[in-house]
Amino acid sequence: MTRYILSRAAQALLVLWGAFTLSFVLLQVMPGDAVLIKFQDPELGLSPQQISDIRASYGADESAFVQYAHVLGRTLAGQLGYSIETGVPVSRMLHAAYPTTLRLAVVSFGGAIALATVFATAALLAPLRPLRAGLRLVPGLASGIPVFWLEIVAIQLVSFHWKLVPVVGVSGWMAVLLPGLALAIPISAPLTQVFLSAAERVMAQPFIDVLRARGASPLRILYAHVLPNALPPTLTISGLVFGEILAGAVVTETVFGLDGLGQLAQQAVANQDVAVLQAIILISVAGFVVINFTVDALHPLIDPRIRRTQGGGAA
Amino acid sequence: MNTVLAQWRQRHDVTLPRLLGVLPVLVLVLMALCPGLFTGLDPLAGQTGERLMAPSAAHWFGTDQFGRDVFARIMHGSFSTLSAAMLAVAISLLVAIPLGLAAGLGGRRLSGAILAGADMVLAIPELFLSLSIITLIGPGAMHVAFAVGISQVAGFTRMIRTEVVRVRATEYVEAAFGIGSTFWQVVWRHIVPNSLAPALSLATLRLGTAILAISTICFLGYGPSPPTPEWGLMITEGRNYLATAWWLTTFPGLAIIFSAWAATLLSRAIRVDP
Amino acid sequence: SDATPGGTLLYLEKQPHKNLYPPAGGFYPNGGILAQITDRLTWQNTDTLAIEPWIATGWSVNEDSTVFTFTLRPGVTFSDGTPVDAAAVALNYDTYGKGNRALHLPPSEVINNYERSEVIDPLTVRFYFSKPSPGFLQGTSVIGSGLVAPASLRRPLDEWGDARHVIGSGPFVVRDEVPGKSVDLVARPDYAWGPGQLAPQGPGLLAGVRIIVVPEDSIRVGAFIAGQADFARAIEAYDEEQITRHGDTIYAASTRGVNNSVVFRPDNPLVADPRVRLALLHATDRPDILRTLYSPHYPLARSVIAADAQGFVDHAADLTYDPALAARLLDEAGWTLDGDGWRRRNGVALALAVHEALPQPQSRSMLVLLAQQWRRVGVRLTILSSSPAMTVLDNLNPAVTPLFHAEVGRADPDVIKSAFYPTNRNVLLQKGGQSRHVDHFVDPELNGLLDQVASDTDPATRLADLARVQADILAKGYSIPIFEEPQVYAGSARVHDMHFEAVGRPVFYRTWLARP
Amino acid sequence: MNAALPQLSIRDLDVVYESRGSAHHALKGVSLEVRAGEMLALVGESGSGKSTLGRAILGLLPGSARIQRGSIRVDGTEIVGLPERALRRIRGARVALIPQDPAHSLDPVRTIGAQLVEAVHLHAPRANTADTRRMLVGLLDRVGINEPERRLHQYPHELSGGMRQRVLIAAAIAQRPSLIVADEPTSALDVSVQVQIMALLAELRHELRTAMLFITHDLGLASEQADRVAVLQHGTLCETGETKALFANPRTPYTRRLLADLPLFHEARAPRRTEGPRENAIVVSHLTYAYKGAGGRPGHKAVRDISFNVVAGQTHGIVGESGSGKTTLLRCLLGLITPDAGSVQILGKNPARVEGATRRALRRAVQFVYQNPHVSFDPRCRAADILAEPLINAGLSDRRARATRVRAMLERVQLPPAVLDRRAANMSGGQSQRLAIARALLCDPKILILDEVVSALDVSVQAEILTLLETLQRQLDLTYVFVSHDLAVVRRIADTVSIIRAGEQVEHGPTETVFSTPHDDYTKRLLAAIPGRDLMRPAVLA
Ligand SMILES: Nc1ncnc2c1ncn2[C@@H]1O[C@H](COP(=O)(O)OP(=O)(O)OP(=O)(O)O)[C@@H](O)[C@H]1O
Ligand SMILES: Nc1ncnc2c1ncn2[C@@H]1O[C@H](COP(=O)(O)OP(=O)(O)OP(=O)(O)O)[C@@H](O)[C@H]1O
Ligand SMILES: [Mg+2]
Ligand SMILES: [Mg+2]
Repeated sequence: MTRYILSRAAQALLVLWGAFTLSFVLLQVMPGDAVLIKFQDPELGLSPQQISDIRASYGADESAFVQYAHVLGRTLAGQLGYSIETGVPVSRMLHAAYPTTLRLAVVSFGGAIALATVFATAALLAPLRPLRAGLRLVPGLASGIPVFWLEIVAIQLVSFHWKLVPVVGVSGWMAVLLPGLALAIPISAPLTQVFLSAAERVMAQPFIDVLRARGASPLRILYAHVLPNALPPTLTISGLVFGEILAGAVVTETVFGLDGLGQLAQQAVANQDVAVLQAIILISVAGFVVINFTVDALHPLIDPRIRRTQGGGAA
Repeated sequence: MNTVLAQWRQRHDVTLPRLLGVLPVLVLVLMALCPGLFTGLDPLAGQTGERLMAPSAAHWFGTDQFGRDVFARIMHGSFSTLSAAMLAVAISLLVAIPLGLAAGLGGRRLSGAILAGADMVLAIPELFLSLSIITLIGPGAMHVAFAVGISQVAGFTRMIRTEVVRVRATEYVEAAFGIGSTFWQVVWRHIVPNSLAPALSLATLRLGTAILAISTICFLGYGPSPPTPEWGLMITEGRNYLATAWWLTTFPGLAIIFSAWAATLLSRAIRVDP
Repeated sequence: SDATPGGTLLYLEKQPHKNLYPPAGGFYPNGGILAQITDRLTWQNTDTLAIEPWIATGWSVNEDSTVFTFTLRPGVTFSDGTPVDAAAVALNYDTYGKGNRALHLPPSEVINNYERSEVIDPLTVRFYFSKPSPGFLQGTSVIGSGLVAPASLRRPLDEWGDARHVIGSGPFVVRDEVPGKSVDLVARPDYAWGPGQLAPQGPGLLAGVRIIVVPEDSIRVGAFIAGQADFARAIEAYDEEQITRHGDTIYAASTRGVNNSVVFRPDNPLVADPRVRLALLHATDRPDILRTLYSPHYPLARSVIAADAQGFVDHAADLTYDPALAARLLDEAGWTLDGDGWRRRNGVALALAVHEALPQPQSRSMLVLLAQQWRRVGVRLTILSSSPAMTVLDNLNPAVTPLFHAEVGRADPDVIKSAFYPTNRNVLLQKGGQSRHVDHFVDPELNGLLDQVASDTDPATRLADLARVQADILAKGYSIPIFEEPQVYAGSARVHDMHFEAVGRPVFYRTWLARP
Repeated sequence: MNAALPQLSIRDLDVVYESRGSAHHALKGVSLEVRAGEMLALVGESGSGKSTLGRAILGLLPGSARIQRGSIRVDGTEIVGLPERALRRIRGARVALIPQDPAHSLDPVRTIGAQLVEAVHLHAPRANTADTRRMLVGLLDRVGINEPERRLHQYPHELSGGMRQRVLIAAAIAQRPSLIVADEPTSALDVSVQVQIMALLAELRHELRTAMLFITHDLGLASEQADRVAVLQHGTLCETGETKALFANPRTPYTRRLLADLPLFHEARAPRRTEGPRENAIVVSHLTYAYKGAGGRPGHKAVRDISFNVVAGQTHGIVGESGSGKTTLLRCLLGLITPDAGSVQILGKNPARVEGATRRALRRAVQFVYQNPHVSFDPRCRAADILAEPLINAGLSDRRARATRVRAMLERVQLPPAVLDRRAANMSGGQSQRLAIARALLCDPKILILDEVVSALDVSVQAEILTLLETLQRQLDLTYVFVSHDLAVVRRIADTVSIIRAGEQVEHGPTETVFSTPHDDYTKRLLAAIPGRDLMRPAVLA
């Protein structure tokens, strides 16, 4: 078991390192660098000599390899460097930004689960076959809704027209309520789809018939038997959902003007603020790795069949 | 004649729901290829006297701040969006098919290396990746398609490998070896067709994802340059007028939803169950 | 109604501030904060444009404008308690005049030919210049000359991104900031040295100002109209009607500088010929642009600089819409119409590109309209739109962007030099500026004139120089001025006594909020 | 409970499946009765409507099915037309189901205890859980499960197939239903387990006086267990009667055919003409193979030290229960896996050692036919493509020549040419098994390896395929390795036999010797467990 955990951890580190290097390479081949871009801004009115002095002082004119070694070393030491654009330590920016994104993620994920549950129940138990078939098309439709569009419309209606929730000058959970719920709709779509198809496979199994033959009601079969059986495949897309939430955060925070990691990422891309972008990529990769790790660890708790194979015992 | 048709239908398992599933996509393709069939108005030239007019018989979807017809812009915009989405999926398939086949058919090392690479890329959210690529190669419709395509490669590679491995373990592949086929004969006759068929139908599903990703990137401002009609871009430009001219954002949004949904229907219609 | 003190004003800004090093204050979000937290030596009267006392109670200038002596107001302190004395002021100007290499601090664009400072006594400071610097006195009044505590001046440029590091002597103090998102300002209770035009001299009336960044126009305006904020910057023309309809106020503050214009980069061979540039100028239907996109707050440009700027000369007659003339000029220059309606010379199409300028109001729409108009004379204009980083890089390359959408605000004749001089903003991209992509283009004649504007000591001669610069630029077709750019703000009905400094930055010092 | 009154009484039942305009009449005018304590065996070919009837009784017909007319009374209550809510009160309480496949009939993620408690509480919602569990311990003990307390905490996958079926039986009898529908309750189990389960059912039936509808396709089993037998053909009940009488004197031609095709254990292989001594086609000596465990560690030894020879032109039978290693052994013969120890010689060559063209030639000479032919065909391919492939591999590039050979082969395996245009998925089990044999034969093999090729087929089809195999062997001088768990079939077709248990060969030799004088206990047990072992062909057929 420890060997398993160690090998998984090594794998996770490899993925982290790979993503880090990949992002470094990607950002390195970009034309110009953030230092150049920032100080070439005519508003600052610097001379070329001044700019090259500044670049040298940032180490931006070193060879890519030296820079890579430097950045890697610094990151390993736990320092994320300074944002070139704002001059603020990246760690401070992340510290300021993560609560919003975390809250957004919680609201949207929670909302998505609730939506998916209600919806899947309806789609599986609705009285008429055409109705069920029709309901089953809805997640596909929902996954095609562009988040940004949905949110623009939601702001206009909910906040400006009906004046239900303010979108500026609010903080904490209130600030992420509307964006989180809007984001929940497209996030719930893949969850519902995967859950529904898993549930369908479970419902085709003989034991469901046996349960019905014992007089169990459809609702009871769904919650006591189909749900736990269909959960593992649904869990496996958690990593994907996490990615969707992050991507959704970029769009959502841009649309709502929230000060989260997504907004930070979008601005870092726009300004080629390498240190910030790399920190965010590292965080998201770490999140992805941790989530997949957790899901793997959770699987045996939900599905007893996996327990013994993982325990390393005889088959 | 009738029986020939019936035979063809039976052979290809063509049913009414399947045909209906293809219909929306046909409409879209028609829109993209001959927007003139749907509208006679110029998507680029505005009538200064007809600015920001609400939907009416003359302008079904209203007009924008330059007096351009929104319906015409949506019709003409379909080409940009659809061609970019198809290009994106084509690019990802083009790269992913050889990689996926190599990972599925190759030895432990090769397949391990490809999979590890794919995992690293997969760990980075797709949007981050495509945004980074866009910054690298610069904005523009085809560049967005390229960026979205490349950022989907890892996912496709994994998917194709899974299919290849599944097909490789089937009894019919074993049977094909049993009747004396060589490795490449088996690969070509059985593994490639049987693993790519479901992969392709999943690829159609990804067409919808690509449409969304592309319009998101265009919305964030990295798409084709104005005044090109592009749906995501139209939403960006129209949102400033949201309070006064709702039609500028509503209709392009619906167009995106419709095409993503059409892609879903198409993939359902041509689905090959593994 | 009487002014009621207290209350926090909620101010919606379009962009986050980048760096609060005062010389970088030209960027509106930076200036919007600096205008509240820093004082300057002098104040420029917003009606007369005359220079009035502020931290300096008086000053004298020698004959050839190379020596300036200022007498300081006693008892002024920075918010960290250190006095605003001659030594502190000297340190400020040494830094702004010469820059500080070690700390990456660049010199200010409004201070030319600065040599050194001299502390005469604790309340008297003198500045020496190597060449005549007539613009310096006005330069002491601009946002870029805000006085900050020596403690702040010891920080490297990077750290100026954090508003909390900037210690000024202004009526407000930074209490907190969330990077890229919001800045909280609180009034300084012991403040007593406001500029004369804004008397009385006590502390600010507001308890504080909360600046929230809302980049998205629709949300900023929507939230403002929905009553979620008191004040908002960067209101576009199409929203003005909505706002006034709700009983709120539109403030259009003039920026008095170089007009909102489309300028050429003659280094690019496509626009190297003055005939081509002039043709495009006459192919531009500016009134149509204003009618279609803007409001009466946006006056039609009649020269390179605004009508209320110093030294303005009316060139309206040179800025006519005349497509026939445009066509003729293009024909003469060898760009003939092809069968497909586009102009070509030796098989090369006259296809130009310009980047959308994010800070300019409706830049994209304006350029789209411009493209529509130029299309009628057979010229193709592509509007580029991309990340800020890419935009900066592209705009430094005349081969990529033969055109540039520009505007510079400052209420002094020097502003024209700021815009056009190679080592300043260099909007035409002459050789000798920052760009490494410029091959050959340089206009010594124009540069000479600009130098004179910046160094002529006699105000009358300066204005005459300025007139020659305007004529020169327009005659060579370097620029197509479109409109005089205002800074447009929306204020709710609660907001009273709003002031704006000479180039349209809000000053909340005397502002108060009516009780709801 | 009145013994005189039938527990189940069906009158004129018509069930139709409707799909996309077409209707399939699955049951036509079926009438039958089952009395308390009685077992009625419902027999018939696959697709004859047995399960449909069972489901109708439970009110569990799928949405596409419609009861056109007729009545089903359970314990006097009319089922037809009863609302779902009322049906739910009857299901499990008065009619219980024992399903076919114990492996998939229990929820894999919940404990046995939880599932049994649920089964009880569905009909007694206020029952106390602790009491219920105590009751369940007794019940599990009653159905023959050892350590019942511990079992309650276990998950289904921790139990063997037979134990799972016992749990399902316990769940079925927990409410003391008046009728049990058992749909092929033992067909997924090994014969030795089958005997125990059937014995348990018989006991319970007598003890609880429950009526039982026993659905089976195994006439042998029916003949041993049932009080009465009902024969279903294409949805019509063609014959019902007391078991003994019916088997001794079948009245309808259909029943007669069923009985004629039934492989009977005591009928030995017809003596064959021998042509003097021949060489060995297959020599297996001390063969051992272990599947790799997790992380490459040596895992489970699926085959241990097995040796036997097969003489060319003869059939070697391999008999063993599920999981005993039969398929593994065959995979070694085919060279698909390399044995860990011991050796295999096929036609004088070691299949694991040859490479390239020789290997392909050997592969063609040794053909494999799968238990489930459907999955051995590329789902995209039509029969024509499937049959062309071996010919193309052999270098026969002329289309016309290929077509001729394919047609000839179809005739040989008695398939109509019309099938050429169809995919395997659209063929019946018998047809696709013929197709698989045809494909194998097109490789001109010397040896056919047949893995349970008839076990999924109805008796009649089974008989046809066996006859076909015998004919082909004679005509083409083939050597067979024939794997089956059905001793009667093996006895009919094999010259020599190996009995395998848990990877070890417990006995081998000439079929007749092994079956008439078994030495090993396990062989004896297997032989004793054969259902319908004593069934004789009725006089009318002889
Ligand atoms: N859901 C269904 N929809 C349509 N037809 C069905 C359905 N279920 C069964 N049938 C058809 O009804 C007939 C009877 O099926 P049933 O399952 O009752 O047969 P069976 O005797 O139990 O066969 P087996 O021995 O293979 O289990 C078959 O022809 C089958 O194809
Ligand atoms: N690929 C595999 N990996 C690991 N173990 C396997 C594998 N295939 C089979 N086994 C195990 O090897 C043993 C023998 O399996 P095999 O398939 O040879 O049995 P069999 O006699 O053919 O059974 P059946 O009658 O069910 O087909 C079983 O315990 C099985 O679980
Ligand atoms: Mg059945
Ligand atoms: Mg087997």
